[in-house]
Amino acid sequence: MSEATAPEKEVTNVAVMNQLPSGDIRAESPLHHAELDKLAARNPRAGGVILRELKLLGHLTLRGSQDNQSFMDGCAAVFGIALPTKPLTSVEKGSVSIRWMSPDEWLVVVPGDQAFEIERSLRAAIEGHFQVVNGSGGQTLIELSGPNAVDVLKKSTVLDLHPSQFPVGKVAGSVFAKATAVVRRSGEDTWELVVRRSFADYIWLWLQDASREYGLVVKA
Amino acid sequence: MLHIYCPHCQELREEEEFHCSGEAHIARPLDPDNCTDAEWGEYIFFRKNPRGIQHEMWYHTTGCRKFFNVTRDTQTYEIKEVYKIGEQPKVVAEG
Amino acid sequence: MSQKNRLQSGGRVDRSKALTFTYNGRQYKGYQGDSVASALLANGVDIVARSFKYSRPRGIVAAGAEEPNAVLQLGATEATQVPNVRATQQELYNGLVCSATNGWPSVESDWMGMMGKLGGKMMPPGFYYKTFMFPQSMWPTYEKFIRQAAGLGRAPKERDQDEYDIMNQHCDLMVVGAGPAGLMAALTAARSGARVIIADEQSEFGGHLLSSRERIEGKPAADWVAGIVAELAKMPEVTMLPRSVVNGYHDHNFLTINENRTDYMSDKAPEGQVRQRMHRVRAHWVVLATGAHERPLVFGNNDVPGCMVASAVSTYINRYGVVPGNKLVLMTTNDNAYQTALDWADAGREVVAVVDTRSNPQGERVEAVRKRGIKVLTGSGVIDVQGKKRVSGVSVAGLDAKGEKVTGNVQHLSCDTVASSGGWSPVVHLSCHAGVRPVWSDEAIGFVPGPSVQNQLIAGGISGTYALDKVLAEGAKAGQEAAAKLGLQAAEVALPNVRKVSEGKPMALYHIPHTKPTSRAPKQFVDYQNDVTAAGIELATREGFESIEHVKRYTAMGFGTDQGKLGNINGMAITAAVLGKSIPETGTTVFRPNYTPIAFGAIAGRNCGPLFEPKRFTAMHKWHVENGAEWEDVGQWKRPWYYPKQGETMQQALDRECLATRESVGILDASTLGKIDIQGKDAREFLGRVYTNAWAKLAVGKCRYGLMCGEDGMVFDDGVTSCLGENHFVMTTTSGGAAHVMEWLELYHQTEWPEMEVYFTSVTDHWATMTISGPNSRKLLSELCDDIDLDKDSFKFMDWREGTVAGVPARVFRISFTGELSYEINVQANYGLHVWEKLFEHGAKYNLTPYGTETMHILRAEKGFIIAGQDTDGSMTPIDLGMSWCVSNNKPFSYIGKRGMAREDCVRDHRKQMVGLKTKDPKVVLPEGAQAVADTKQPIPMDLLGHVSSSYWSATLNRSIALGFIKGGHDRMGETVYYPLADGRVIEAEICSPIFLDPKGERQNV
Amino acid sequence: MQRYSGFGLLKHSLSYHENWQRVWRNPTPKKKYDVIIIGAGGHGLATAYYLAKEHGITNVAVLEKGHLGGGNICRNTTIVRSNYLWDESAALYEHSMKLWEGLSQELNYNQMFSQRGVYHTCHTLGDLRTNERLVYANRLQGVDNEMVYADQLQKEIPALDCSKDARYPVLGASVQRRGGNARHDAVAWGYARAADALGVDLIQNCEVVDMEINDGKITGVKTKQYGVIKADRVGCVTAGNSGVMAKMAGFKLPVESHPLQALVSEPIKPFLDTVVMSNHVHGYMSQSDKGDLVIGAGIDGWVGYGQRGSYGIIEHTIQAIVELFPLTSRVRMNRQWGGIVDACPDASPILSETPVKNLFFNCGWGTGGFKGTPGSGNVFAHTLAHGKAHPLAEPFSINRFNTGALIDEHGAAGVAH
Ligand SMILES: Cc1cc2nc3c(=O)[nH]c(=O)nc-3n(C[C@H](O)[C@H](O)[C@H](O)COP(=O)(O)OP(=O)(O)OC[C@H]3O[C@@H](n4cnc5c(N)ncnc54)[C@H](O)[C@@H]3O)c2cc1C
Ligand SMILES: NC(=O)c1ccc[n+]([C@@H]2O[C@H](COP(=O)([O-])OP(=O)(O)OC[C@H]3O[C@@H](n4cnc5c(N)ncnc54)[C@H](O)[C@@H]3O)[C@@H](O)[C@H]2O)c1
Ligand SMILES: Cc1cc2nc3c(=O)[nH]c(=O)nc-3n(C[C@H](O)[C@H](O)[C@H](O)COP(=O)(O)O)c2cc1C
Ligand SMILES: [Zn+2]
Repeated sequence: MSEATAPEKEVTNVAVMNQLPSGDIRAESPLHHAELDKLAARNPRAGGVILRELKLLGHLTLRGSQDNQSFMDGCAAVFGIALPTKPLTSVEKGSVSIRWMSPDEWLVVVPGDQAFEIERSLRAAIEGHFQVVNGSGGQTLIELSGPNAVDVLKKSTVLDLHPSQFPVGKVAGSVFAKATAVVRRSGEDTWELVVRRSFADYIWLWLQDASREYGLVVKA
Repeated sequence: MLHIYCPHCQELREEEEFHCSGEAHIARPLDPDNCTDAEWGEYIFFRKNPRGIQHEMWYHTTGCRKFFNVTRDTQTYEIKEVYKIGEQPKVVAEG
Repeated sequence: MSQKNRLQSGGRVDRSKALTFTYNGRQYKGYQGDSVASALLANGVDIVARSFKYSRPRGIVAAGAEEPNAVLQLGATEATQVPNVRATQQELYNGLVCSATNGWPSVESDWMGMMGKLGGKMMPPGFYYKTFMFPQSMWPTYEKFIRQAAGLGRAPKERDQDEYDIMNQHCDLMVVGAGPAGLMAALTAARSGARVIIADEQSEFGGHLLSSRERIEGKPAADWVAGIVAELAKMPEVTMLPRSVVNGYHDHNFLTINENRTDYMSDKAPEGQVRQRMHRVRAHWVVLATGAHERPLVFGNNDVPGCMVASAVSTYINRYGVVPGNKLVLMTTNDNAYQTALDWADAGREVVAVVDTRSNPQGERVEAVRKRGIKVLTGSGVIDVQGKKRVSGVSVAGLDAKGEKVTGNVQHLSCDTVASSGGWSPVVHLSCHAGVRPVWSDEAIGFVPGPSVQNQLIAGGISGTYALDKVLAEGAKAGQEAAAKLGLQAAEVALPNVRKVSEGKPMALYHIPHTKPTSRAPKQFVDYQNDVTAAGIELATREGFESIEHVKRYTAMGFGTDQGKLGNINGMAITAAVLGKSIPETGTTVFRPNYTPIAFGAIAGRNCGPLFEPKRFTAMHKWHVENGAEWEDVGQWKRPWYYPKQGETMQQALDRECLATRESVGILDASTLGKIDIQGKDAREFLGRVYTNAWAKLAVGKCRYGLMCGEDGMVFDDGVTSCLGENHFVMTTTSGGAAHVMEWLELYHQTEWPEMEVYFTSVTDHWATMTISGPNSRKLLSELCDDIDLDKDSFKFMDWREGTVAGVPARVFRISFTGELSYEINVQANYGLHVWEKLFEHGAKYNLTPYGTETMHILRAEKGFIIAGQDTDGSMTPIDLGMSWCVSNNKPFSYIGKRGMAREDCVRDHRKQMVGLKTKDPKVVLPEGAQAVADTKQPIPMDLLGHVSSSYWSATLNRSIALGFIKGGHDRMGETVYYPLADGRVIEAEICSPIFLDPKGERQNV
Repeated sequence: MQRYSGFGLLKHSLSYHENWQRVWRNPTPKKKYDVIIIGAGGHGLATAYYLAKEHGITNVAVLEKGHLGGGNICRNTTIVRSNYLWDESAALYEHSMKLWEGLSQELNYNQMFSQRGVYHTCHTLGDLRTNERLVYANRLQGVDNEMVYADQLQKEIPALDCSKDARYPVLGASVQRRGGNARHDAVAWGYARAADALGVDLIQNCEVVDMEINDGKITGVKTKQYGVIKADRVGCVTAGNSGVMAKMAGFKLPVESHPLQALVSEPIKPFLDTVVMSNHVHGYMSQSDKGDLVIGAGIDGWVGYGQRGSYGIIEHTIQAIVELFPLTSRVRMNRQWGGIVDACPDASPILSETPVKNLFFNCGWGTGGFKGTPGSGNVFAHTLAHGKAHPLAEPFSINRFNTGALIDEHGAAGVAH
């Protein structure tokens, strides 16, 4: 690994690091205490809210100026799709999804084992001022679906989730109960939450509590 | 509960998502070392605190994490305009 | 007891569903659809309360939210007690248990009432300000009695088991009130395509129409309501919330609604259901269609049970099928209330007379009453009521044309019920919540909403419009206007057909005069709940409490749980009259949330108990739990505090943890430290501006400690920042300060120095951080890491390296907070637990010992390292902390804090400075917080030299150590100071260097 | 001044209470006064009273834009205590505390000053440290204060949840037993009545809209209703409006005006016999003599002159109260309101000379000035009488924001109170 990063440093003056072990080492997602697998195995099948953790994905925070052509082009080249520049939108291509977070910030979610490669490619492709940070260990994705998913979200976040205001593909960072989350509507009745690792347990407790009246189904 | 338009997210959002960081347009003196104690005190502590039109800075804490400016009536709490850092307000107090 | 006042038919109660309930320990029957009040009245229960001050018996006077008297204790079990439930708002359910809240031994025969009679005369408004002062020492005793007498219901003694929640809503239009105006507004807007929420506090939509005998489109009004409700229910964009009080209307069209989801049907929410839900609504437009409350008139003994508001009497008859008495006298200033006489007569009971304060009433309803052969006494008023526990008769007298004086003879009428109407007060409450004052309307004889800066419309009774055809039209118009403002094509809605009733002009009268001056007349109540009388208001103004706000506060008018819904306007009118002013000149007091009281639990929602605030966990949390950690709350983090072994005291555990670390190796979960990834060509310069020390020369692969100050030069955070690449740094912050520091950096970057090329991203949660510390830490690390040269000259103190630890890629920082050889291992957090466990597998032979925050604090204190937030309190400069080594004066840029530290007071002598403290008796540990003095004999207040900020037993040194502040301390090494304790002991200590162990720093450099 | 007593009440009841005297006159202002006090809040009225009583200066007017006692004095949660951290503040607040003890008798107006104890609960080790530090300092400053720990605390306050499984368990509390509450309105009215009796003119509905300043010296104030009223010295005691007043005088203050909200439950039977405040979970509560639970929390983070704030603060406060006192879950909230508090960066007040000669400001009491009312009035009267700061007031000059000699009481002031 050390060797792998050496040339990068010279190019970018930034330390790039493959943070994934090569061997067969168990990884624990932020929600591992919840033992969702076990719950999934013995959960009832019906319920108004269905929860699934999309775990151990690669999360890259990307910061750069939209005026930096090299940055925009480089990203487009690496992802095969341009960064969304319209506020509060997201784009998806294959296994890559990109969320607009701010005029100069995007959250890119990729398969866990691709984060490093993508970071390297970005650094190779882009000139000028920008930042890529691998934050894969620091957050996780929770998917909520089902007819009452939106009700649970209304108990948890102050966003207006009406389809006219929050169409499929929209992304918004907001408060989530007393923590925060990045909410994205990934389908008519499907939502993705990006939550921080240290808050994951709290959010899990909250979701269980808030969805009790509708019935919560955990999917592996 | 204020409803605040974030000029970066380009929509109205709830107050819970923001943090007010006080009076806007207070520039850091360019040469602090040559400021008198009184000038420095003025910069860090003394405020206009108007009853009426005030320009203030807000931070979109849980959203885009950008600071921006708001012109708000501190009496009615009406928000008159929002504008980005570096821009000037259009609505200003009379006199 | 039978339901002696229940009519055979009529009303909206379901006589096939009989319900049993208990009031004051006795069982009664009522029906599905009853309110507790209607059921009590059906059963002939007259007394529901004793008044607060005079302990007079009180009955039900109103039928809705404005009821001041019927305030009951509800609840069948201890955990489900609810104090102060208004009987008029509580729906009856089977098994409901309630009781009156005042009265001893019972409301029926109350001993305090005797006291009230004797003492009542001595209790004018504000009497408590004038007495209970002597002797001074007796006040606590007086107060105890006052307190026992005060208060209505009581809090439960067992915990509430119910669930509450909060839901955020957004809509185009929020309609408050589902009377005819609200329904029309909602319908029109909804048909125009708006997203609508309509809420009403009552169990059913319909407002006044539920208790009215008016007809719409030739059908009973309730049928028309049912039709509209059915249509609204089918519209997907309409949310209907019955049993939902809009309790607050805040700025920027934010409203809160308390939806009662189960307490209309049981004490405790059925399993799996939420008892109450608060809706937090953000509406683009709001239509207030909250109607109006009828005003009773103020006259002598108007609080005797049996005195009621006229429209309430009609409501009990028409909506609940209950006639609350046998013989009615109705007093009115307007035509509208004649309907009550008609309703009463239709119910088959006797109307003794209608007493009209006007000399020549002539409207349609008046004629109808006359036609029925009911006696109408014009130009007259009821000046006094007879009866103790129930009205037995009234005195009626002729009045002058203005209603200011009694003119004619006084005649006696016997009756058991007195209904009165002084006209209607628009329900303007919500319109005032966001700071708008209502304005007086002569036409409506009432206050109507003032102009609002919010997107707000009004319709119906709230605007002083009462004729049903106009109410419906205003509703439709409001709906259309809202739709148009929302940019929708407003739907045309046909106005339903209603018959117009011609009405005579009402009279503006509030207070019925008596033959005696008000001060000597029988008590004329204005605010029942607080026993405020007309005489009391007059007295208050006479004493100089002339502003209406003074009157309110001096008399407590409007302070009750009903917030003066019934009494305020009368009280204002009386005040105005005494001062010779108009009502608008006198003005109103301020209506504020809540419209009606709301349970704390409902407002708190789920954010209680385990969900009160997030508990933040690190990746190794599970291990800490399994290994018996005790916890320290640090911000929202749960951090291991120490790890006691079976039978160990805390101190024993700490000694063991400290010694293990100093002698071999200990391990700390340091993941909670804030971490910020900083990239960009100006990153280094930026660091130089936000830290007090120099960063220009920090080489790649190196780490440096920095202090952060505010512009005032006071330290607020600290941490180590490492240079990962020429343009790449990772900054650490205190666990509690992470978010603040992040915002701080963004603030300066975005607002002061946007030209600097630098980005910040938080990586706090991404890295799991474990610190192994102690002489064997290198050995331990070498067992798990073979790709970093750990040689002391290759991987030096304050260096970092990238490598692999336990198979996981890691950044290892050779920094030390303990003064020992230490490595801080950072791995991607998903692998944190794995690496942690591997360290333990290999560490067993070195007695690898987990330590918590407390041991960390001891170890660092032995080295004299500060903890920002413990040793600092926002009033210390780096110099005060003895850290001038961490302040650079040669940086070209005047970094944050530099100018602040140079202010006059920050550079003076004798500032409190951080020093070490050694107690004379090494076994004695100074308490943290203790204050130093130079001389214990000085009188109090003493000259305090400074406090102890950190103090511990050091197992390593086998003595106590402490850090603390002493005025001018840096120049007072070796001097003795004294710490007087609470128990009279004095601890003597010597001022010394804060570095107790290894002052040369050799241990960390091995 | 007509003396109040139980006997008097009895006497008046025989004449149907028809002969009570006015508590204060309603005079029209004179052309000129020795001293004008702007703002008839608690502090302004107390200042006037002590000027007349202790300094014999009775040619004094208190100008009030609304009705007297209608500002923060009538909307505060009435917590009185003196356990502040720094010597300067402890001395000032303790001076006030001593005046509280005996104030009912001095003013012949029952202040309902009830020394039922004020507890600061501690939920973290940091809280404990802060409070223990306070206790040690206070005892040597002559201010009573002591620590009680969880088991004992549970006995002293049965309704408080001291169980270990709370999110932030209560570890202990500092308690000042001489602390407590007083009846807010009684304070304003008691001082007003006593000042009026000594000859002070209380002018209500008289708004100061400008200051008459010549050669850097104040000579009078301009009012909306009565034009210019002259004065030799002017004391500005306008709490939340102080920034606006400073602007009239041509300077700025290190003060921002924020909404501070409070709320009451419906009145209930005795539930809580003391005052409990928690800086950590952010709420405080006491029960008034009328039975309502009086509750407050922190300020809104933005400047606001509307006497109202955001609902989020109310929610957060009630969560804290239910967390501390779970038995309140079914108790109901009756009313909420707000005041405008003039907060200083160091959470300490300003009692000071100003850049304008003969113009003095007493402000910046922020969230905690009710307790300071008697002391502030007393010290400020001295300042106005002598034309220079009372020794207890000296450290509280505006100049400290230039020199850096701040008196940072955030730790002791905590949430707002
Ligand atoms: C919700 C709340 C809770 C609080 N709780 C506590 C507590 O528990 N304990 C505690 O110690 N403190 C508390 N405080 C703080 C305390 O109320 C204030 O610090 C203190 O009352 C301020 O002093 P004052 O009474 O003189 O101010 P105010 O009563 O506000 O007096 C200022 C007066 O100046 C008048 N005025 C302003 N401008 C002009 C003008 N241009 N012309 C004429 N008159 C003018 C105003 O109308 C007002 O009457 C609380 C405050 C609030 C709002
Ligand atoms: N003089 C008269 O002739 C006279 C006087 C008064 C009323 N009326 C009749 O009253 C009706 C007036 O119609 P309207 O629609 O304006 O009023 P309404 O009284 O019929 O309806 C208002 C509704 O608003 C609800 N409400 C009030 N405040 C609320 C709150 N904060 N939260 C939730 N719900 C709340 C009430 O419970 C009520 O159901 C007409 O039918 C009219 O004929 C007539
Ligand atoms: C200590 C205290 C107790 C109060 N108790 C009550 C109460 O029991 N009922 C009530 O309606 N208001 C109560 N209030 C609030 C006042 O009604 C009023 O809201 C407050 O004085 C602010 O004035 P404003 O609302 O008119 O602006 C209380 C206020 C204080 C300061
Ligand atoms: Zn934004």
